[in-house]
Amino acid sequence: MPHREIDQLAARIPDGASLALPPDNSLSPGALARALVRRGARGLRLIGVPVSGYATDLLIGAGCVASVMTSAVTLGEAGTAPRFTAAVKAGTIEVIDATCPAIHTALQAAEKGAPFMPLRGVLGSDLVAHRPDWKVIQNPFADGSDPILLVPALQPDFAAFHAVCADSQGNIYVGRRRELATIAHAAKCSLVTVERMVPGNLLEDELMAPGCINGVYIDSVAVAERGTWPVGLLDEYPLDAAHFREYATLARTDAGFATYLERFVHIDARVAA
Amino acid sequence: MPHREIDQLAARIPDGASLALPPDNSLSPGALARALVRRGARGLRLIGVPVSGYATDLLIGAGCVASVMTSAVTLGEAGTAPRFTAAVKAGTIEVIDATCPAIHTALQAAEKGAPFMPLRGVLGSDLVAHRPDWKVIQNPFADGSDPILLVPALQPDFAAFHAVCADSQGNIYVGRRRELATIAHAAKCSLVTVERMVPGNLLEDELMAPGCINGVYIDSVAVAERGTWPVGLLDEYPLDAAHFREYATLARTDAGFATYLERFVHIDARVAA
Amino acid sequence: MIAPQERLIAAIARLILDPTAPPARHIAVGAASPIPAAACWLVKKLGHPVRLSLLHRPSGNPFTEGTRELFDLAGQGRIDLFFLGGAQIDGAANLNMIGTGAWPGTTARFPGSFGSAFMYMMTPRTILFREEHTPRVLVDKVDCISAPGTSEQGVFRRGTAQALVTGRCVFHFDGTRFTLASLHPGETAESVRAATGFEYAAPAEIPATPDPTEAELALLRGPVCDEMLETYPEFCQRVWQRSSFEGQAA
Amino acid sequence: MIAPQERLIAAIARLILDPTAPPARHIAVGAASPIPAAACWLVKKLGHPVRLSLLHRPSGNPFTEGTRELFDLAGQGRIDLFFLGGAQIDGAANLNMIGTGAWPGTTARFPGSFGSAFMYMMTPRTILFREEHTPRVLVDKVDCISAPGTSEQGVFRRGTAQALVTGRCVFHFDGTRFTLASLHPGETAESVRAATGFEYAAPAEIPATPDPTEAELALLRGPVCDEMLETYPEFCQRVWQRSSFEGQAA
Repeated sequence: MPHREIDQLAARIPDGASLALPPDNSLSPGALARALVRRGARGLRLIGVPVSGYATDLLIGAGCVASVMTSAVTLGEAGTAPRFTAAVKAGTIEVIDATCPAIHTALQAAEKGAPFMPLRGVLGSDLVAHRPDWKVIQNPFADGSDPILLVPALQPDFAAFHAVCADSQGNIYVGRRRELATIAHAAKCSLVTVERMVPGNLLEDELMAPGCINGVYIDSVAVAERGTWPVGLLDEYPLDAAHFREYATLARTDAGFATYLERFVHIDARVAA
Repeated sequence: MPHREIDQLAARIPDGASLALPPDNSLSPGALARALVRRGARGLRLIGVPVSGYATDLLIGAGCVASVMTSAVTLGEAGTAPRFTAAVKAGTIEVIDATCPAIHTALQAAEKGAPFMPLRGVLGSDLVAHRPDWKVIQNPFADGSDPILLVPALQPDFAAFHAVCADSQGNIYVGRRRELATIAHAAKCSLVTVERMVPGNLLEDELMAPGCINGVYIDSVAVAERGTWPVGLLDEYPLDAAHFREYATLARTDAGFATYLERFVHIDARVAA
Repeated sequence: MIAPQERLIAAIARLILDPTAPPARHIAVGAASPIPAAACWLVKKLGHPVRLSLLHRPSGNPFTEGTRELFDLAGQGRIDLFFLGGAQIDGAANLNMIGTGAWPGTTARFPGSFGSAFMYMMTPRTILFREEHTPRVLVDKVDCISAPGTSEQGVFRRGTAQALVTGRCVFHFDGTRFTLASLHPGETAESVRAATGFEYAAPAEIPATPDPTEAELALLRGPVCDEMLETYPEFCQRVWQRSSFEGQAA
Repeated sequence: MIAPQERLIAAIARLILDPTAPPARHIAVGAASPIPAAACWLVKKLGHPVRLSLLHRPSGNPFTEGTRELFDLAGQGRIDLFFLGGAQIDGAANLNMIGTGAWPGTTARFPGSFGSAFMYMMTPRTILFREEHTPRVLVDKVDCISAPGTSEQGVFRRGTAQALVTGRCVFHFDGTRFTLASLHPGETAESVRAATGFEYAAPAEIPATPDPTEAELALLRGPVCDEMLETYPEFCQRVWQRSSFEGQAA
């Protein structure tokens, strides 16, 4: 039963939940995304923080996704995200376009318990007209005309990401990828996969503590070795560029994507890695 | 010339400047505060982030301060801040009372380049009536009545604090004291004392990077061993409780405070430590 | 021989565990609060599952986002219970931590409001604690309000004071006014009335504040003190005659 | 033999160093931008004091607050120059990175706006870069505006496009319209006009885009490529036939 622990973690995310995911350069939970495909998740409302990559494209392709709020979906050097692009053309998912700092701002508002936060820029972009949840007000502190965008707080049902390690108190280490702390603070429930468990209390270690997220925000931890694969993990292992190219090629067609699922999702992806 | 480097750093802060300082439990720049007293600084507008301690009381006692914006001034276990209390009664400084999260929020607004940020709570406190720079608006996202406080962005002229070390690119290490990053981001100019310089680039080290502040925010660095004294420095040295008590006792009177300056500020404080 | 501080600690622990109050899964304790901190440790050492975030621990403090993290946690609704004091506390549970006389405290100046104006409104439960119980502290009306005990309709607020614990007694707060709940040894209905500047309700029969049990005392003097030594060495020395050095060896 | 990419890199480096533009002390470069990144490295290796923040470096990226730090830096006004592209770019320097046809891109869907709607307005200088120069990309009017080239009076904005560099030419932008500034080898005033869907000004005599100097080429093929290898291995292989492995050994 090689997937047992991670499949249990995936089972905690119900159909229809909103789920915030980091981008491919920031501890994206590849193994958990594959577990969600295996469990046949449906109707997920994904949030790219602030952009989306492999995990989002995979979940869209497998029919798990109702909507995606993001600033972009891309496979980076491997090109555009084929299943996302196909789904937009087919009209099978709703796309709620944002811009990176608006995603960060909305999550920071939730992190602070504020109902909204202002954001400079953006005005004049057609994004504004397509985001009825955003508001433009006159800056109450300005003397002259000064319109400014207000973005409402965004509290995802779930945040999911991978971390280097966890201790028995649920504290996790993500190093310099501090945006994951913002997601964990903002979300109602944070599910984390880790490479390994470590003894002791990470927060008592002055050298490790700055890269930690306090266990108060973390609801469940599951060990998943190479849990970001095919994405890399800090200085531990690099992005698997060959696999990204293979995914990008296979995912261009429905049949190719089915082959990908068969070879890398429904069998043990970690062996394949 | 034992003070040379730090006195040059203090000389960069002109009379009348606004100066943000961390509290006594967070890398407060004790040595730099003493250097400001030696240079005879006048009219400083201090900002406690979010509260003030030894450095602020010392600067007030030495006549360096025009105003202090803070959520509290305290010497912790050593009791109330005697020079602050005396100056308030004498009416020789302006006190701009805040509450801790309002200071953080105002600095985070500056950090994000936003002109203001909302903050829950506070309404019903007399603080609001004494802060004409704050505004209360109806939450534009609420259906029913929902008044909310808006705090304008706070961009200090200077931030000053101590760090564990710096590299040649100006990157500094503060460990888990991440609030110092917010001050450095928000301030126009950040001056930092460090225990020591280190070789290499701190940001290339995955273990050190999470506790670093990027040199892009740091304008000047000066080495000052035991630079937080009498405050402690993470796990390197503890707070000097005996000296705090001595300060608290001497600073109760003008004559005692003059003795303190003579013994610990106008001579080499590091020797005394 | 039970120290007065031990009785206060036990009284606060009972308030924390009050089954009629909202659950206290995560409690934060501010700086310079040894008695509330000890009460939280007692609850934990009694075996109740509770997460404690203790500010200003010299090492291993629980926050990695700096001091703002406490306030962000409260903003998120993740802190169930907090402690506040006040240089003045009035009968509407308003707190004054700023000063008396003309603003900002020309007669007496106190340290300042800290985070009270936010925490009091964002936390479902607050236990007020002030050892000094005199008409100077417990006033009819505070000179100025650092943090309001109650809020107008329509103002976002998650909770208010659950109780006020002083060196003389315990008051409960029902959202409008205080009721005298128990008297510490040596106090009477009359002595408390004389020492209190605000009006409050009182039942005909006022129970005594219970002594800590033997089990509680054993926990306080052993494992609770062990946890407190690093942050509150002077308090531990004063109440339990234990120094840091012994504590670390224990 | 000068590679076309080398000429584009050198052309962008000249725009960065334009003495009439606001100073570029700190330049940020987004993901998947090898040519702008190489131009910045060229400027730095030429000895100009400039701070580079390169996003998406697999190791040693410059940010310790996560990806929001780039946007916070721009909000603070600490980024002097940024690069943007666009699946469509029109004559008013509007960018479309979202799609064509009905929103959100039912005819063609592009990856999305990234941070363009913010960065374009918060950065004093933006250099637009798009290698493909066809009427499909350089359109009269973008199908939708991800990020506007200009803003109404009263809207906070620090700057706009300085120039647009394509595979055929360099345009300058004056805040209202583009002017053809130089032609790459093989292009004429007519060929550019035919390939461009928007109106632009053009002088009677259009200079050629200068070749990189020998010194610039030496820097590009040596130290600039060394810096690029980790982030852009495929680009370095394609343009300079250098693999990561050699680079790390160098």
